[in-house]
Amino acid sequence: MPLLRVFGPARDAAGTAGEQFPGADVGAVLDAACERYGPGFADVLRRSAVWLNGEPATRAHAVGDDDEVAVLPPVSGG
Amino acid sequence: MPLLRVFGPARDAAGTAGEQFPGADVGAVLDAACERYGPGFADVLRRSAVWLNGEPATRAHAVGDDDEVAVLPPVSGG
Amino acid sequence: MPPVAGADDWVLVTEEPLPVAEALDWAVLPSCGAVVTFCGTVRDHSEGRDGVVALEYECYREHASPRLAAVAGSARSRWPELGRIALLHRVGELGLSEVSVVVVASAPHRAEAFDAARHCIDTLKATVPIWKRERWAGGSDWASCAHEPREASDVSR
Amino acid sequence: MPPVAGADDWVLVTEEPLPVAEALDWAVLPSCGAVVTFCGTVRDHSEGRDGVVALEYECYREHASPRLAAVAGSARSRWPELGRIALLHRVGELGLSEVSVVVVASAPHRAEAFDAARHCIDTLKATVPIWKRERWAGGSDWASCAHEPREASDVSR
Repeated sequence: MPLLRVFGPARDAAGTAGEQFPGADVGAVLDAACERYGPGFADVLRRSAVWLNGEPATRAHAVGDDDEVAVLPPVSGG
Repeated sequence: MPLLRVFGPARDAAGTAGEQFPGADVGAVLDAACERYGPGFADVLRRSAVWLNGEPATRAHAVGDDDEVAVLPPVSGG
Repeated sequence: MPPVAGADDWVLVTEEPLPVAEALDWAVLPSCGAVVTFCGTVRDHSEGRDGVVALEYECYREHASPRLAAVAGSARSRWPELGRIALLHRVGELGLSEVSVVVVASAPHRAEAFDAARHCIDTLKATVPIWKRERWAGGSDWASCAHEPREASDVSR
Repeated sequence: MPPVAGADDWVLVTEEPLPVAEALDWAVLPSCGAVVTFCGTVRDHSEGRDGVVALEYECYREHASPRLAAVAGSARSRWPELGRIALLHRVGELGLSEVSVVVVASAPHRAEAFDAARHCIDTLKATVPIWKRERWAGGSDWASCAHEPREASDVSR
């Protein structure tokens, strides 16, 4: 199953830094995460970028066992 | 007598870093220096700024015993 | 501590105090007369928030360094005459006045060194997957001044 | 080594190696999140002159430090939010890659720190009574890239 990683405010909202979710594409993984983590997480997701294996991705991108989907709220390094 | 200080290319042209010259104003001091140091110094002087006690001065500024006239060729610090 | 021998880019994400002086020394080259260094330090206030006492930085570990390298690459494509570039970011818990980020850029002339250093810190803030949590006397929260993450190649200053 | 206790400007003209790291540490204040440092280093070439191996800096000793202080003053009048400013210049004989000048400016935000550091080095080069002689394999001469000296208050960037 693909791994979902979540950071910053998304990690707070999820209550975890990452876990595996079933799904054949990015959208399915995110929907499963919203269902498990609830509306607080869905709110953060709406203002976040989504990466697949370190590159920007859309919901339609296909995913498999070794793939990593990441939820990146607005960044604040520096 | 006022002291004349000369720097950089002006010091090279004068062959000394400074000495006293008679004169009641800045212009008289500079003229005496040109006479002693020759045309090479006069050339440098033409493209130099002149300070009296650390502030920009004109030839007409009066000078006395404790005053310091300085010849500053274009600066190149940094 | 410095990077791969022979490399002219040095990127680092670490929980240790940043090697500021080492990075500055490393950036000096005989062909370069200008070295510009930017240090970001933990400030006692942020927009609308006074009395900040500490910051905590979290990063997407696997991708933070590659994104720093992309920032350096974007600077090199704009200023090919750049000598060395160091981009160092600290993560974990930082107290007041500690250095969270260091950018160093060397170049033959100062205009390019200043412009490249400024470009690097602006692009780093907009593209590198790092998040900052602010702690003050009464609580803590994620920094409100944040950027939707972009790619270094898309940042136009 | 640092300046008068409590002062927020540090100016220095010295024949010793410049205390770069100390100046950078000193400039950090809890209210300032940005510290920009410019180091000028001895370069192996100048305009139209290759193979430079050393520089010799001469100054008008009594007036170099006051003119550095005037540079700091001109920056403060433009950017009142500046924290600390260090302006350090080395004189005497310097070998390749040695640091001849250091500017450090701290500010709450990076835009002001960058702009002030740039202003300070530009104004320093135009106003401080210092002269540079370049030495190469075949001889030596005064630097050709020089400025008619001006007052810091007249320099408009």
